[in-house]
Amino acid sequence: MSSTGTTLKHYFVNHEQQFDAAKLGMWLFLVTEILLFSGMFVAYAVYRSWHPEVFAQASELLDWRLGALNTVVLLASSFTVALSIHFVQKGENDKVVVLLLMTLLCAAIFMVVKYFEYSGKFAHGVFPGAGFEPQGIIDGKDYSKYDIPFAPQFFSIYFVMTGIHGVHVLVGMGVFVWLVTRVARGHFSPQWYTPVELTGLYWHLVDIIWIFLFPLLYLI
Amino acid sequence: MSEGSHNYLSARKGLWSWLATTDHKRIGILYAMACGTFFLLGGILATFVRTELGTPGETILDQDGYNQIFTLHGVVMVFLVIIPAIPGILGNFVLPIQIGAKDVAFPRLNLASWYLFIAGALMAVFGWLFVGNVDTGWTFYTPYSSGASNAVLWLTSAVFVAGFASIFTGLNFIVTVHKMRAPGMTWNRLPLFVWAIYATGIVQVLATPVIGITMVLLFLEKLMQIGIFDPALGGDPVLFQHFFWFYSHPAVYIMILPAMGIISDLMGTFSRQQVSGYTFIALSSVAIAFLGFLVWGHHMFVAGQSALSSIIFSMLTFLIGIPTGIKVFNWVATMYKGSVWLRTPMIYALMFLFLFSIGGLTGIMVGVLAVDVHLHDTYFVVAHFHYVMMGGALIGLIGGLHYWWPKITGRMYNETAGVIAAILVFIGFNVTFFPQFFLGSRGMPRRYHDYTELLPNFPEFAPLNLVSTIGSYILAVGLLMILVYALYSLFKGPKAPANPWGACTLEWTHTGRLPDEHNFHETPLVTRGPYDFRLADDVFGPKEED
Amino acid sequence: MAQGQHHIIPIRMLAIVFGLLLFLTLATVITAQIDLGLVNVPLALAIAGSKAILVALVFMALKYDNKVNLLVLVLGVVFAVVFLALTLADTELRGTIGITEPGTTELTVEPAESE
Amino acid sequence: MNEQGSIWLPEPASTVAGDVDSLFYFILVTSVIIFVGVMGAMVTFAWRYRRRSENDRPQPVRESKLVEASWIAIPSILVAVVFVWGFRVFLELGIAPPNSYEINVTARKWSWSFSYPNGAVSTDLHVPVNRPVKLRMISDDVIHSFFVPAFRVKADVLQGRYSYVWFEATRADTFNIVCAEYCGTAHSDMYANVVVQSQDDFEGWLVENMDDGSLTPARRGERSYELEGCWPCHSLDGTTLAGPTFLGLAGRTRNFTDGTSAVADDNYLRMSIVNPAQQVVEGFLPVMPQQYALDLSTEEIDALVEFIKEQQ
Repeated sequence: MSSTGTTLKHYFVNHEQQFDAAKLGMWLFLVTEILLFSGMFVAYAVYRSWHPEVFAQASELLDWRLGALNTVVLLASSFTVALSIHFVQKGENDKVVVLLLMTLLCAAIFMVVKYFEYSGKFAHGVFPGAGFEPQGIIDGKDYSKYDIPFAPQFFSIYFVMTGIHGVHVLVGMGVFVWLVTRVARGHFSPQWYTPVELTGLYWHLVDIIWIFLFPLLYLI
Repeated sequence: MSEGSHNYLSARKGLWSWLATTDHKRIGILYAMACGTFFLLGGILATFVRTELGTPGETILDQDGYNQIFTLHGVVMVFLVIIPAIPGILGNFVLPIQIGAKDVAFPRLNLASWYLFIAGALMAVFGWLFVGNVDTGWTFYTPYSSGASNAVLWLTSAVFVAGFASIFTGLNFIVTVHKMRAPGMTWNRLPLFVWAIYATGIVQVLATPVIGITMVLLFLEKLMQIGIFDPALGGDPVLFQHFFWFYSHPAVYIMILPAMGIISDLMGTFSRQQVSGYTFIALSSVAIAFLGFLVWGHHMFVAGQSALSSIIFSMLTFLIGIPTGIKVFNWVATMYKGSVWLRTPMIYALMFLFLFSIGGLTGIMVGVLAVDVHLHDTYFVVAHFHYVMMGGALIGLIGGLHYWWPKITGRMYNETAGVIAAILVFIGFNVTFFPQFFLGSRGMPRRYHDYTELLPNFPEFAPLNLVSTIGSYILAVGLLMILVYALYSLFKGPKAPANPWGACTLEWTHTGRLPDEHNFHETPLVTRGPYDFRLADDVFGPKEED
Repeated sequence: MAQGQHHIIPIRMLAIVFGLLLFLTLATVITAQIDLGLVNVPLALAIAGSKAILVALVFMALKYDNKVNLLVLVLGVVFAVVFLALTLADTELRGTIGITEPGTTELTVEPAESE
Repeated sequence: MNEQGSIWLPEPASTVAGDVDSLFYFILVTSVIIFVGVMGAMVTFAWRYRRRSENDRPQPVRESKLVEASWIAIPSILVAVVFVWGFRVFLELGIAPPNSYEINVTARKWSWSFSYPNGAVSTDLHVPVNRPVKLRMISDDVIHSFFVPAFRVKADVLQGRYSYVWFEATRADTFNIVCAEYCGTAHSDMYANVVVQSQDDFEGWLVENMDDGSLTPARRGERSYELEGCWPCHSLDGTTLAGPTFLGLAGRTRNFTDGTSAVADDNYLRMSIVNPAQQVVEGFLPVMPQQYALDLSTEEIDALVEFIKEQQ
């Protein structure tokens, strides 16, 4: 039994079994996440195919530069997470701490950008649902011209999708904070780093979801 | 391995040892108590519904009262009883032992899912008692639900939370079956109950998240009018039905597959015969699990979906009839040249075959496009799904509970009482639900508080409804009788031998009267299939009752 | 013990993938600015799909992992696509078969009466 | 007008009903044969091979691939037949003949109204016999479902989108229309009749019911009372339904759920129609739809108030 690793649970035969089980469990959980988001993608696809011109027009109100920035930020955070797993496998825990902190930083940037996007929308009456009443002129765009039928559907879908995605980012940040403290206290080793691996998988999935959200909402 | 101080019940004492347990067997019992309570509640609601319909006009409930009662009956029975019951109770108790594991892969997650389930149930009850009345039906169709009282918010949240309990249970079992099997327990030596719960897990993991997002969207629709499902805001109510049935049709297989697994084990054990077509039954469970995702649109033939997709869905629906048929034929064939021992669990297994066959064949009827146009949303459908849900899933559960009762409690129940109750349940069930086929095909719509206005044209509605109501009382008496002798057995029943049925799956052959806290003294080495009675006889012949 | 033997993905490999991901992000932004008609949407989805596959195979290490995990992911995606496809089979095809032609308001046409 | 038929199905009364019934009975008979076969085998095996003693041992059985294959193949063929048959009849149900007579249907909580090409409006559906009729249906509020058991036709009625149903009645008689999609409190009272008449009777009825503007305000109000669906909730004979009765309503003092009260004068009656949730009479729930302010013209509301005042 490793001194740094957690003990083997009595109902497992060996660490390999315990690790594989945890990982399979995580993958199954990720699949439930995919299906959860699939509902919103279906809603998006249905309304987009019914009202393509409305969706094209409404998406002009989203700033693709901010979306692209967030994409790069999230990709970078995925990269740092992948690196952190590389180093935890090698037992270089101080590097893991740095990389996880960088991941946290990226996640924080992502949320700050989202905050500005959301508050910019709210300030001009772009709310999900009944409160939708765009007004004002920003960057030469007259928002009141976007008060057209089915534009509320686009923004409802936008807010629900990015909102639920944002919740996932926040949850991920919480887990990373917890992970950093554990790494710093030397809880993980090349023999046992299951929580780092699983959190990494979760984070990559959050990234993948955004990879689809970005072009669908901001670009096309 | 006789009576010792180390069995799972005596190893720890006190309320906390139950509420904080991670032992899969104890969690199974926690589920049994919770589901049992909800079943009692749902059953009482059902007798209210039947009493109201027993005579024309307002009998005991006004229109709104009736609508709330049938809504609650549906929500409680579907989300709090049939979906969690078999995986929660018997899956938890039996599955890890059957594959020779000491516990499920994630015991703490297992306990957490029970608490999520309870939290969901409490939210539903809270919403119902303190927020407002819910009369949307368990299907929550928009725009009716988005315009209903705020209690709908509580109920949708409850379904969301309870849904995650279901996901975690399924996830746990899939990983357990993949990673925790004892040495020698190959895939083709898995008991068919394990195969069924495994297939159920796949459905739980893949389908349940969609009811989650559906409930989130419905919640937001009601809270902020996001306009996805509400036609007044430009939404599409039929889209809601797609979302809802993408989960709720596979959910039917979450309910029935575990019961099919129980029946497979019962048919093998009580015929002392290798279950006929083991591979076909095992794989048909998985096939049903996957095909179950492709057929949800058959709930929507008249709902306003495109005719073309109705045609596609109808075609796919029939594909599911094939693996289901394979199972039924194989179960019957298992008895051929066997040694059929007609004890209470086997009586329930045969009852399952009878009732489920009717449910399945009428399922073909309502899957046919043109016939469904007439039968949709009538009592024919009500009768059909009660034959499948109650005659299938619940009768399977009751049979399974009788079968594993000695292993769970260490005591026997009274066999005579068991047989009498089974006969009462059988008669009561058919008297209740068979007349509803006539009611429905003659044109009585479901969710009807009253049928007085239809009597001039359809005078037969009155006697048929009366018969159905009387049947429900017989059914209630039968079910209550089970409760009585089960409680009696719990305290006064004779002690059970370790293997009263001469079964040869691991939970019977490798554990004592009550399983140990960690199931086995030493991990079993499996050298034969689950129904190799001839090989098992030499070592584990039926023991004399002591 | 066992976990120590897991495949460690070289930094070089991770960096290449990260570079590719950034490149594809740039590509999707640029192609979206050009009006390619019907091609825009499939192209954007194809790029997003390739990015997702890169992340899944390398960052999530599915390339080196137990194939059961890959199967799980594929199943999840397949059923999400089933959900999408069969729902669109309704919403896209409404009114293609069925009673949509305008009826008549004339009562004088009485073909059935003559039978 | 007792709809005899068999114990399974009411007497068919439309051209498609016969086809639906043939398919229904085909499946029924096939199912009964399969069911009896399976149950027969089950009972026979359970009895023939019952356990006779503790030491009873089963005989070995060799699994037959042929048997296994046959019970995959035979059901497959049967369901294929049933599907194709169902599909053909479904098309028949789904495609109206081009010369169908078109009637518009509006469903609301909890009544139906039918409007005809000449402007006539009714609460019961009147149709000519032996003539294809196509209904174009829409709902004011939640989902309803138009179902005539005798015709074997049914279609959900949605808000914001038309749905259609067609049939050709074969007998001059009166049949029930019921709502088959749960729609709230009085779902089970949401019924109407379909009156099938000969061509001449139907035309006569149409002319009689044409709105030519000659009615007194109170009579116009009575028309609205029926057509706008006030009657399922507000009786004229003193019975309490989902809403207060109109009998003796005008001039009476009303107590509200918020503790206030008022005399039911003209303005109160008007307000109760256009904004029913503002003051709710004690003992009732705020279930009345808000749509009437939009649906009814000022004249129509005036006429309704006249009609209510007449109920003394």
